[in-house]
Amino acid sequence: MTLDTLPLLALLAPLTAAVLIPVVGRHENLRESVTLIAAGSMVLMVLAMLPEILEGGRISITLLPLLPGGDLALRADAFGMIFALTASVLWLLNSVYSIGYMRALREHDQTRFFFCFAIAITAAMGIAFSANLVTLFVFYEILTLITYPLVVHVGTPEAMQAGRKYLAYLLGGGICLLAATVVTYTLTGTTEFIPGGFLAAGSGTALSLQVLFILFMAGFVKAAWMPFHAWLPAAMVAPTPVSAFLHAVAVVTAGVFGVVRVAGWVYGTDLMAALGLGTVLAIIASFTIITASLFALAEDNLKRRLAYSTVSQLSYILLGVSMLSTAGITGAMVHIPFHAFLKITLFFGAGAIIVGTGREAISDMRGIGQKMPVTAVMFAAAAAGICGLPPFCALFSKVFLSLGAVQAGELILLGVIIASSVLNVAYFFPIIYTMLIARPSDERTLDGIREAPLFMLIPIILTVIASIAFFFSPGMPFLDLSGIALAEINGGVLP
Amino acid sequence: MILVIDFALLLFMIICALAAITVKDLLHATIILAAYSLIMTVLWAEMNAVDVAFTEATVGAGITTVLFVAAIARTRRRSGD
Amino acid sequence: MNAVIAQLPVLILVVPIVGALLILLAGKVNRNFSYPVTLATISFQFAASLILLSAVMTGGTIHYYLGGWPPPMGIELVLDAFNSFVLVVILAMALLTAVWARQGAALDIPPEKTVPFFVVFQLLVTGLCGMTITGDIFNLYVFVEITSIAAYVLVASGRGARSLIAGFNYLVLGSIAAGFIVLGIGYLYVATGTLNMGELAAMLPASYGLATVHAAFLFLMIGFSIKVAFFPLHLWLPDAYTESPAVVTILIATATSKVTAYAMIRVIFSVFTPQYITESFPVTEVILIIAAIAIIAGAVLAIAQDNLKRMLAYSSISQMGYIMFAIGIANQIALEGGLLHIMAHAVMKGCLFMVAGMIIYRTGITGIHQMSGLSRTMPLTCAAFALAGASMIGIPPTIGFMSKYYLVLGAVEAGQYLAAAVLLIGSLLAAVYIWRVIEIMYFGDHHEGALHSGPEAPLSMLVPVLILAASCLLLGLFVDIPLEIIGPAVTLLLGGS
Amino acid sequence: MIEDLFALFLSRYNYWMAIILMLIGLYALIAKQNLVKKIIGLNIFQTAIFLFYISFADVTGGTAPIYLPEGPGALYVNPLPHVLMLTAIVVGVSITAVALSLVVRIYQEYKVMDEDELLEVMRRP
Amino acid sequence: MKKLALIAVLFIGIILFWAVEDMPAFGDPDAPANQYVAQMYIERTLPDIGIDNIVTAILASYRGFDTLGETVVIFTAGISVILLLRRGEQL
Amino acid sequence: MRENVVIRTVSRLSIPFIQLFSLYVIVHGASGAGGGFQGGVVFAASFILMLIAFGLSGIRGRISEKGTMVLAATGVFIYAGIGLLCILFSGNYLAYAAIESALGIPHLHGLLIDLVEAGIGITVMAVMTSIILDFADKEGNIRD
Repeated sequence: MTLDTLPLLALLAPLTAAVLIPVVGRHENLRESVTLIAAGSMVLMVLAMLPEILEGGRISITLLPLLPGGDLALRADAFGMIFALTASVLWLLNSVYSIGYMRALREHDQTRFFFCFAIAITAAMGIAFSANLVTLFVFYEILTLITYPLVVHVGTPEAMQAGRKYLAYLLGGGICLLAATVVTYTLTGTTEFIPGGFLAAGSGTALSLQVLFILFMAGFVKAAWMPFHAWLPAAMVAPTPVSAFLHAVAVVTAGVFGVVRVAGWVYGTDLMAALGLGTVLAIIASFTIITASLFALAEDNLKRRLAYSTVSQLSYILLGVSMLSTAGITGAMVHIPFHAFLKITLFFGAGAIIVGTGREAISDMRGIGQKMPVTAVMFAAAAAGICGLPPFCALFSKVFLSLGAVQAGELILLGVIIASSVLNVAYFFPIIYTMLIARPSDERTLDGIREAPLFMLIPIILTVIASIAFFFSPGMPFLDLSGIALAEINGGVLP
Repeated sequence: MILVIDFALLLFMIICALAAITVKDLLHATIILAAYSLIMTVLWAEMNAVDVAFTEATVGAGITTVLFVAAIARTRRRSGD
Repeated sequence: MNAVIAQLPVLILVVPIVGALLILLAGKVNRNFSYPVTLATISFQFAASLILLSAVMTGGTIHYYLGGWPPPMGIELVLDAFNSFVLVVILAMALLTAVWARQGAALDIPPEKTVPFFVVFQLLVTGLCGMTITGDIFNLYVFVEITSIAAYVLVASGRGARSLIAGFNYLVLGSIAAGFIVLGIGYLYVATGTLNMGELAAMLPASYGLATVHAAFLFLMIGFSIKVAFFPLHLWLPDAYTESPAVVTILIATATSKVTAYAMIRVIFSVFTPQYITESFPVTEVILIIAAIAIIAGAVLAIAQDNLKRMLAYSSISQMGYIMFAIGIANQIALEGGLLHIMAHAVMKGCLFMVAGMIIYRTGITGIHQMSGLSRTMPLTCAAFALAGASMIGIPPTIGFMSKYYLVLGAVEAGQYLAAAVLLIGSLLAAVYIWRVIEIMYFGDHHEGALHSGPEAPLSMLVPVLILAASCLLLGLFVDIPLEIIGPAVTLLLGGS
Repeated sequence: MIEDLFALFLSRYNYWMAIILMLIGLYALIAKQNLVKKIIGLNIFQTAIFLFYISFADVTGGTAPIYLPEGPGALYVNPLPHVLMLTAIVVGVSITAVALSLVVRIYQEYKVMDEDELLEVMRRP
Repeated sequence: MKKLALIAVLFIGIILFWAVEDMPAFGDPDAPANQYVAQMYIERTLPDIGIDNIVTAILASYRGFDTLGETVVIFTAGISVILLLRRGEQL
Repeated sequence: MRENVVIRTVSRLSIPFIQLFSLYVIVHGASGAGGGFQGGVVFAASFILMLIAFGLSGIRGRISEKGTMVLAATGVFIYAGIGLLCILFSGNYLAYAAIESALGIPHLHGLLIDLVEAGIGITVMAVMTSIILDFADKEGNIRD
């Protein structure tokens, strides 16, 4: 077993699980073991690749000659590693959590649920490791389709409606991505990601390259940038582990991952700057950050508020890229894992509250912190983390982003970051207050509320611990990885 | 001379064709069609296509007509148009 | 052995003709004997087609002079990369359909009619093979007629009396089409004095300016367009696909329409030339516009249907638009996509129609709205539908995606951005009509699902469906294998060596 | 001028007549409601196409393509279209037979023979 | 329907009449149709096959495969009519 | 029924001649106008005449629906078989010259063509008869 096959094996682990899950579907424990073993071994495989990557190496493997413009090829590099590491670790935790959640709520069709989950994570890993646009597109579409059954899992008319919306946006985006891929191939004859980009100013007219970028952005509608975000709050009808998966592990993250990939490995910062695409991106990102935060303020449903929070937070990454400066891009890259760890905690907490109380509206949550202390405290910690408070890792990404804004001389962007941080506090603090400090008008309503099962609590605690750990050791591994990735893009200069 | 006969035959054929698709009685239409085929036979024989003419005489004017008559016998003789 | 292989081009046609007679005679002894003979004959054809394909790929184009008379006096059979590929595809489909028909035929065909049914079925397959490999344009017409008559009758042979009307309408339009084809052939003969396709391609350029040649082109195009059911000449198709027996729908939707499309491409590119349609008689733009309308209109009409088979029928109209699209673009990549789509569409439509037939077989349901929760009682069938449906939408890495990718790539390369956009919108519309079914099957109301508790369809029906569903995926992943054949085929069509 | 037109007419009139017959047949095939009428139209259409073929096979002064005593040297009309049309005639009668049997079956099932009535039947659930 | 038919017929008619203008004159022995292959048949039938009727020679030998196909067409028609019309199981 | 007497008598007299004529047409195909189709159709015409004159019940003994398709198959088989025979004599399909040279008999061409024409004739005759029998209703009427 050489290093080369590791990316493939990391994909095959969940895929094998996906094949086995329907086979052993009748025996719940066996089925869950399959999921956990696959998740665990996937984490191990990704970790096994880490040393090589940290030394600045790359691991490439070509699976199949697929199409002109791109074989089905995998390549693990530093940036892909950031996503892969985040996704694989969080999938492991999410699996543990899902088992607790699904069993506690006695959900139907659990086999289908875990089957789709396994394939979805395969696709997410494929996106992380894709070596070219075609491979990226292939896994992107698989991810879209396979998360659909997860989104509509409950099967109510409302869920079906949301599912249709989800599919319409994401398939539409997929079409645009395909078009963008094809056009890129026609312009350059390749779609292989090259650090610093392979599109050159001479590949096409400036206008065509600008239009192509818009096409790419439309393709990455998964990033939920406004005004094409509507699918994400709608998808909140899904079970909480799915929401966690959408927001933190794979889907939205995959969207922003794609944007960063295209910016750094297709266009390159110089071309982006020359074409004025940074400005376009900055406008989109700023608009999204502010508007989504305002939307979040107005939302009473906990999960939907978190959804808008995601929309807002992930645009930080776009914002970072738009600065086209070293610090900005670093901030963007590390914000992917840091945000993911914190946001998944929030969703886990929301899910635990649903399991423990059955409540989804924030106004109904007065005083539940008394009965569910662990959940509530962890939720509060993660919320504080997202707002950028120490000792949580998101502080670093925000610092880097602010630094980047200064570096780029765009004080407006700095203003956006600061304004949004204020808004973050504004929409998170009431939740914390309601849960921990406020008292319900009638104490009896809290009767019968119990802490969520252990299977759900452990992941929550672990993610919080992880985000604190990343605060104290920011370099390992994400900041280092982003440094390497940045060096690749910029041609070797470490920040 | 032959030209005139030729032309007359062709003209007559067109009349037959128009009649065949306009008369309301299907049996009549069939018989007119048979006549059309027979004229066609004559025309082809005159154009030296003897084999084809022979075939048209037996198949077109013969078997086809019988088939039509048999089918009309089992369905309806009147036609709306 | 070599002597046998040398005679295979004709044996692949004559053995099934004799086979059809044997089916009749065997069926006279005992009605149940006719099916095994059919299966054996089609298996032989399939095996022969594989041998021929490998022979063509290693040894180049095969010419077979019937009666030992070299063209232009005699008729020749020509096997090149293009048609041996099509031959393998349609015979594979015919074989799977025949396997499916073991129990599937009983669904619509009364037992006392099985013998003539299988005779006509075999004759249809034979006619298709003949259309594929003949190198003489009038011989092509003869095989078109064998195919057509068999197809009219098979469509009309359903239990439901409506199939008769569908069959009659098919016959009327098909006969008009056949008439136009004969006329076109006549004009070609008038212009050149030969009927051999190869010679026509060589001699026609001298008279490209003549109205006669243009008329020949137009008539052949109109004729074949009716037979393929290119929009807006598709009027016969929805009824024919919906009302005909399930087996027949599968065969016609996969094999017949593909071979007819093949014949059309053959006529455009190997009798006429790419130069003709781009320079002498520039029609590519028109074809492209019609194809775009077909793609969109077919898909929109499909969305409006509730009957599953009818929905798939309209989807076929839309999908055949993709092939027409490839003709309209007429560059290497787009044509590769078009030929790939011939295979892709055969595989996925075969799978989808088989599933539709199996649902009728087990539950009697035809309406999409009634299929809620079907995935519980027929999980494998529905999974096959989902996979083939995903291919139809064009989800990577299925074969349906590959062909569409090539088509889009070809369109972009030709600078036809608008056309590429139409293609992509078409696949989005495909998502709408396919997804509606998947949604109802998998996430529909579970209470109704308990009503029809029919188990999975029998194994002889399930196996072909699963093979086809798996092919949707595997052919997509290993798309370079068919492309190794398609690449040279397209080069051949575009006039290279 | 008039002579030219007349010459043109003389050299083409067979084709023209064949085309007119074709169009009559085609019209009946599409527009006539009665199914048997449609088949009659089909027959006219096909026969007209045959006439077209036979017309261009004709050679002024030629004889039927059966060897005269002088053998291949004599002037014969073109035999090839004759062969093609023999095939086509047989195909035509086959189609007619199938079409008529369909009509008989349709009549047995629905007791109607007109297209608009059939459309009515098709629309019925 | 009638209007549609008229338009279709008119369209086809225009193509047909347009095409006729470029066709060789009726009875022209030098037309390509009457020259190339046709002359070959006329010259070669006697030495090759040795029968008098050129049409039969082409029908049964040179283009014998067409004729086989047409026999199959007839056979198909026969079996088709049985499939459609005949009651019971007699074949 | 009474006016049928004339028809029946005339039919009885003419049917053998029609059939003889059809055989002549088939055989004459090589040298003059005629051939398999025409002969086959003429032969079928004799059966049609029979059908008209005697009705379906009247001809039960002479021709039956059951045998027709076997006969038709035989005709096709003769044709296809001769072609296959050519392959057996290591020529191309339908290459009569292969049989000629293999058997060493010159001028077999004409004979083989006659055989082929006979095959066509049998098929045409059988199929046409079969079709007409199917079209005739139970009483054998093909008239109003």
